[in-house]
Amino acid sequence: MELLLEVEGLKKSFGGVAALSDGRLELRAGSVHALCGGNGAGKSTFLKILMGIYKRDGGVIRRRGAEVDYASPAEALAAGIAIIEQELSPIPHMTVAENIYLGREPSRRFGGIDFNSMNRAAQALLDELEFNIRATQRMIDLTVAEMQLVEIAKALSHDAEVIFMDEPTSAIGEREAQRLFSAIRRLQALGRGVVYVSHRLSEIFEIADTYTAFRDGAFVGSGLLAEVNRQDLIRMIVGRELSEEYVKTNTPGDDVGIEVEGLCRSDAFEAISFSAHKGEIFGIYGLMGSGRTEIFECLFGLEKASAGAIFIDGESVTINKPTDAMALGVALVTEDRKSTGLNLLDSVRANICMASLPELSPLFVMNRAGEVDASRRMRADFQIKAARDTMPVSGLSGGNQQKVVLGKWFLRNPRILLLDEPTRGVDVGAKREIYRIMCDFANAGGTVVMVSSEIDEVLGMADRIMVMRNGKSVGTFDRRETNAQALVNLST
Amino acid sequence: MSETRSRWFTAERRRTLIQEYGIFLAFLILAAILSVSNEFFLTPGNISNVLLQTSINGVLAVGMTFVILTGGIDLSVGSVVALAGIVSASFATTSSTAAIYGAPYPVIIALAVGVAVGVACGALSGLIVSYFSVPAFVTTLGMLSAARGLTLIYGGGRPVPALTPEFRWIGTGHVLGIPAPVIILAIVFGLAWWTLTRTRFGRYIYAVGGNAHAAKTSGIDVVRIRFVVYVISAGLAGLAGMLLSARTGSALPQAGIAYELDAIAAVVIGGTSLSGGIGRITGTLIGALIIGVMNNGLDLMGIQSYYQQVLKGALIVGAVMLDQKRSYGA
Amino acid sequence: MSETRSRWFTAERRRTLIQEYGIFLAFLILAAILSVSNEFFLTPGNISNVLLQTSINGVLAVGMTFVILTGGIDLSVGSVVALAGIVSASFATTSSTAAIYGAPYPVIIALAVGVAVGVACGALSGLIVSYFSVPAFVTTLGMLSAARGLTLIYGGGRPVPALTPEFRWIGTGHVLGIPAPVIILAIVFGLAWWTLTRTRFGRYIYAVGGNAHAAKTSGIDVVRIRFVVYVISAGLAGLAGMLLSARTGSALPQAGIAYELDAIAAVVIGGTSLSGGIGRITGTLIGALIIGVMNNGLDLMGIQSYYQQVLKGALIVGAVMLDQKRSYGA
Amino acid sequence: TKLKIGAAPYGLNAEFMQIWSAALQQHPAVKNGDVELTVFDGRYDALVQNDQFKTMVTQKFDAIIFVPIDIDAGATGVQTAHDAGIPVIGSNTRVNSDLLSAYVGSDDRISGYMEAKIVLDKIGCKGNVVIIEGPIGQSAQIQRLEGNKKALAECPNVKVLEDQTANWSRAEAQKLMENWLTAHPGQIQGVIGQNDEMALGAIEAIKAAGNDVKSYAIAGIDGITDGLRAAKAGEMTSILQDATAQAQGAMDLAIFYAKKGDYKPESEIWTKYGKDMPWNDGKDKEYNVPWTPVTAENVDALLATRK
Ligand SMILES: Nc1ncnc2c1ncn2[C@@H]1O[C@H](COP(=O)(O)OP(=O)(O)OP(=O)(O)O)[C@@H](O)[C@H]1O
Ligand SMILES: Nc1ncnc2c1ncn2[C@@H]1O[C@H](COP(=O)(O)OP(=O)(O)OP(=O)(O)O)[C@@H](O)[C@H]1O
Ligand SMILES: [Mg+2]
Ligand SMILES: [Mg+2]
Repeated sequence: MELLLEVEGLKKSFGGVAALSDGRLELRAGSVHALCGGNGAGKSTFLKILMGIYKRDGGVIRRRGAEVDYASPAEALAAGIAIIEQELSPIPHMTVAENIYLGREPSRRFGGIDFNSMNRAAQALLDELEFNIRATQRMIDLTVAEMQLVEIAKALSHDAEVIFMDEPTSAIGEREAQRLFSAIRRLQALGRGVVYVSHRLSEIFEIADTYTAFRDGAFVGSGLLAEVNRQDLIRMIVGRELSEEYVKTNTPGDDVGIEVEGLCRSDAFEAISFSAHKGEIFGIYGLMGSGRTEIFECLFGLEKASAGAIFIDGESVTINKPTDAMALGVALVTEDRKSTGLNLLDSVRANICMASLPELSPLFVMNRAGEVDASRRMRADFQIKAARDTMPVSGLSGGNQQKVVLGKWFLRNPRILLLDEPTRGVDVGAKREIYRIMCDFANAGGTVVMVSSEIDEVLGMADRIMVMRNGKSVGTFDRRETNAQALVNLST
Repeated sequence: MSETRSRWFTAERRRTLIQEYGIFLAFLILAAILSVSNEFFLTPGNISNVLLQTSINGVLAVGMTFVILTGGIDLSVGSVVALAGIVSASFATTSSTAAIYGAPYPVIIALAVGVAVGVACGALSGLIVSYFSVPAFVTTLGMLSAARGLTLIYGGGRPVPALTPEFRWIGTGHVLGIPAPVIILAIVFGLAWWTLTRTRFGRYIYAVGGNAHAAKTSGIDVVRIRFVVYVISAGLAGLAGMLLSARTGSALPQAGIAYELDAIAAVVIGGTSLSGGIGRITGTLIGALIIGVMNNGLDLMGIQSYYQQVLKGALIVGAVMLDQKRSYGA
Repeated sequence: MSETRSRWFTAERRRTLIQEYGIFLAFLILAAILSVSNEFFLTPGNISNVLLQTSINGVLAVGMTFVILTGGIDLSVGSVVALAGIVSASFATTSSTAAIYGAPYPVIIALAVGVAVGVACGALSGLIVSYFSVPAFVTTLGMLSAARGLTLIYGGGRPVPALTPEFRWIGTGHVLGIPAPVIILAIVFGLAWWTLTRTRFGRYIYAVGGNAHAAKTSGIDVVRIRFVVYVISAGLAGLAGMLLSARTGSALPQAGIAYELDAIAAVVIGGTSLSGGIGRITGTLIGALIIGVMNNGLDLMGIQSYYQQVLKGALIVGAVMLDQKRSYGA
Repeated sequence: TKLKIGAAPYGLNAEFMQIWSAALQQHPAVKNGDVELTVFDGRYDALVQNDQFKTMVTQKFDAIIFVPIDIDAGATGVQTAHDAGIPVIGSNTRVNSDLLSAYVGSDDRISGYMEAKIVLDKIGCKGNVVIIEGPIGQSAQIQRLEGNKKALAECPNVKVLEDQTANWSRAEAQKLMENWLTAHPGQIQGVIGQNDEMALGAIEAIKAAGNDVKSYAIAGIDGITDGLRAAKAGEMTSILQDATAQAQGAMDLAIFYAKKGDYKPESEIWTKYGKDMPWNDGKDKEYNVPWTPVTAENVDALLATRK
């Protein structure tokens, strides 16, 4: 059977540093092909080259047997290729429908755009996918997760023969992921080809049939997923054996680290009460839009709660702005690294130090050596793959950017850590490291509150789990007394 | 039915209303103050004056809106006004100063030449900004200087006087009692409004300004869009230059100095963000009217020019402060 | 040892070199062309001239760099130059025009007053931009108009002449053969370089310009930083205003018109992005020098003024085109 | 050897200074190659002019002809040249400096008085006028206003309805006049424009309002080409400021001082004005070029010189 896409020896380097040295892929019609690899393995770079976003330095791309060289995404689109990029790239002040149909607006006579039929088509598409988004909403009013859904809808609307999906589920919840999977299965049935990138291995085994693995910019293997197990795949991705994914070593203590009582915020959540102990990892689980992020924003002083009290170490505290929270030893890893986590224009080092400048340099003058050392420590702790720590953080792979955000907050030696989707886009190997650091942090007397949409992660790492539904808490459970099915049922 | 009605009052709708009409409100307040402080302000003659005085800046501001929506800026419009004004005038003059052999030509030829001069300047700026990725500020600052120099060289530093009555008509004529420049502004504005809100090209301008990367990955030719907006802006500056020459009766080499500031001010007061991707052409029109009304009103009230300048500064800032939506910004 | 040496030639280094020195290369090429075309260009006297002629724009451009790095803009510097120049002059004049009772005062008082006037203007702009979220373009355009009006009101539209020799020294004096304004520029530049590259405050500026949202989430007081940069810019404009008065010997109400364009041009030519977060103060200095050298060189070569304007436009754009790194941009 | 003479006018973007610098190029000594002339555009900035003096000193010019933007600020430049032993001749605009070798110009107070007088006479010393001023603070504006006021003082029954700057600009004056015509419907009888450009702007506004220009008394100063045309059409009165005489007279003096007195003037202007402006062996410190009201008799001859 003819291959939809065949790639050999693809090469790309940035400023003399190789990002991709030997990228290979074979995509068959009707196949969902998982592209696996650690953070910085070159997956996104590989897909961007195929899409005509980057220019390759070498290698061969064949589309249905014919050699091609797309100079721009427009050419790739015309050749029946579409992409969901890893980094969300919405046009903020346009509507959902305009974003979906950008470049393909239905026109009326005299060249005007037919907004009505565009909105209708977009709404039909979103409804078919069961995504709860209105086509006339503006992108800027959406949450990251919703933007991700729009990107998915946009890629599907292209009716392309080949669709690249670069971590499409990293920002969305279980329910939406299932809807994506059913859409993918429909595509599969139509004989389309999908290249699927994800760090969630369970997903890969659920949806994909074949795989290709990259490590350090080079091809390491490919085959049928039915012929490998989880351990084999992990070995290919990380290059070594990884016995267990969730290793939990912390033991919750008796002292309460942070306690929240009757916290409310209109339109977002109401009457939230919980207490997290020192040494504990406290999980919050819920579906998209259930109000978890907003709780964190109130705890960190980014938003104002309309009612409720917060206690830290048993004392009532008021938090009006991030510096108040930081002075109390609270740190917040936000879910949207691009808009609230990082200054993409600045270096890795500057980003790691961004939240700790007064501590690193108590005097007005900066402590350079201190910064270099801090950056070195965090890069080692979180295995951040960057050519050098003065390179702009925008040049890092998505997962590595996420690790920079984590490093930024761990550097502050907080007492209470608020983690909003901490492992978004992080590979299995590094996740293990992050979990280890979380446990060490807890064991040293820290308190962790973690929001996650990944059910395995919540069950694997949290000591207790609070489940949210529509802005309300529906109960808190011990990890040993619950399971994935129960949590999902409670949250819907 | 009830569904559409309730939707009308959603938060989204409310915000759109404020956005669209916030600055309009500021304009109304300003106009109200002026009409109670001066009996002549609301006379038909004066309203016609205000519109006439707004027409040139209005035409420039419309073009500037296109550029700013893509995240660019065009500092060269004032100089292009002068260059196009003088070159077109040299085709429509009965004097011998700088006249082209065979002048005066029919007005249509002079007009075509003026717009062509603008388009040529815009094409050069657009080329440098879009293909060579030189920042728009630097490129158009260069054009500001170069076009002024060319204007002075072309006319030998002297004005081109004695324009034909047909040419002058576009600046001084009336149709049904409405001054010709006002009609031209209305047409330009109407076309721009239609382009920006109803056509693909218009939406692509917003897309390029909002997120160039996303626009590119959606198959939009970002380079071309960036090029075209400078052509539009300078082409309209060419038109404005002819309106100015026709209005003053002679093409002056020092015409249009600092006009770029007023044009950009109209756009920004109208709510368009200098970083691109957000803004409305209706806002630009209101911004231009605010500037026009302010200049006219302060003159009418006979306020001394020093104090006028202080007041103008305060009023511009005040109008935008009234416009609530800005506080949404980061 | 060998490790450090090899490191020097890494790709990173190379890129930094191009980034830091791309525009420097353009500057060198320009200077080389000028020195072969004119025998006087490289004489010590002329080099001192160029530096002197760059000093005022240099001081303004340094302040402007702070503002632009946060993603703002300050259009008011030219007017603040005039206002601070005339107010400080009124404390240091022996004439009776606009003199403050008891004038002339010791030079230190006049200087303090001049900087204070600048700081006051900057504080007002900064307040409006940062606390009220009015776009910087509109706010500082308002200040441009208002400060000019205040200047005219203050001096009754007339210049303040007859400044004391002590006051004039800051514009015309020499230390070890180096003109005083050049030394002042060197000090201002040195402090700014140190602040931007070596202090926390400098890092905050980059962070705010790069991503204000992320900066806020990291506990940085974005509002305060945005406020302070306007104070710095206007304070330096105050200093520049006094340099200008001291150099020309009299404080003119029309001083500093359009100086903001040259200052912004120096910053942008120097590689700082108008959207903020990216840029270097060394680039600004080179940008200011390019403008100074160009003005001096074209005058030296006796090129006719109209042609000079065309050439200047072409040279500015050409210099930035030579600066390779820009093509990294989207 | 060739003399190197620099001319430093405040700015070359408007017609008057353009005529002035063109007249320098037409000076016999420049045309026959005895003098190498360089014109520096002051770009309407005192500091730029200052810097240009330094440039001329660096290049060892033999003499400098100077039209300062500002009367006081110009002194620094003159000092710079004087310190380097270069003579400076003032032209058109005064500068507060004893170091000036000589000055050739016209007294703006006189022209201000003349134009206002013409307007006032035409309206019969009663009624309402408006004044359109130059950029506030410039010496021409200050002195012309003095002249305007002197004439107005002679007509106590005339009321100045409005008095505002239009920065020498035709477009600005046009807007101003449009607004004044609205604010004072049917009340304005005279327009005193401190230069021709602004008077012309007022004329356009009057025409646009559908009024008869000839029923207004309008005057301007300078005698720029458009002003002459309007004067010929009977729409305004202009007072000619003889840019040619100011420029060429200054050039003669510059050569005279550069050659340390060993020079006879070559320009025709000395014969043209004769005893109204005698050469006096170059000994005078100040040469006053007379103002010429533009009349029906001389306008065609003047227009012919402009082509
Ligand atoms: N624009 C760029 N400039 C410099 N280096 C880059 C750039 N883009 C990618 N790289 C480098 O190329 C390497 C591969 O990055 P890529 O984004 O392809 O990784 P990835 O496999 O998608 O990782 P992740 O799973 O974290 O998304 C990384 O080391 C990254 O630092
Ligand atoms: N910028 C915003 N504008 C309007 N509504 C918002 C905004 N951000 C969040 N919301 C709304 O607030 C509610 C809670 O959203 P929040 O982001 O806290 O949920 P979450 O549980 O963290 O889900 P997610 O998985 O999407 O992060 C949702 O109904 C959401 O639509
Ligand atoms: Mg990736
Ligand atoms: Mg969330």
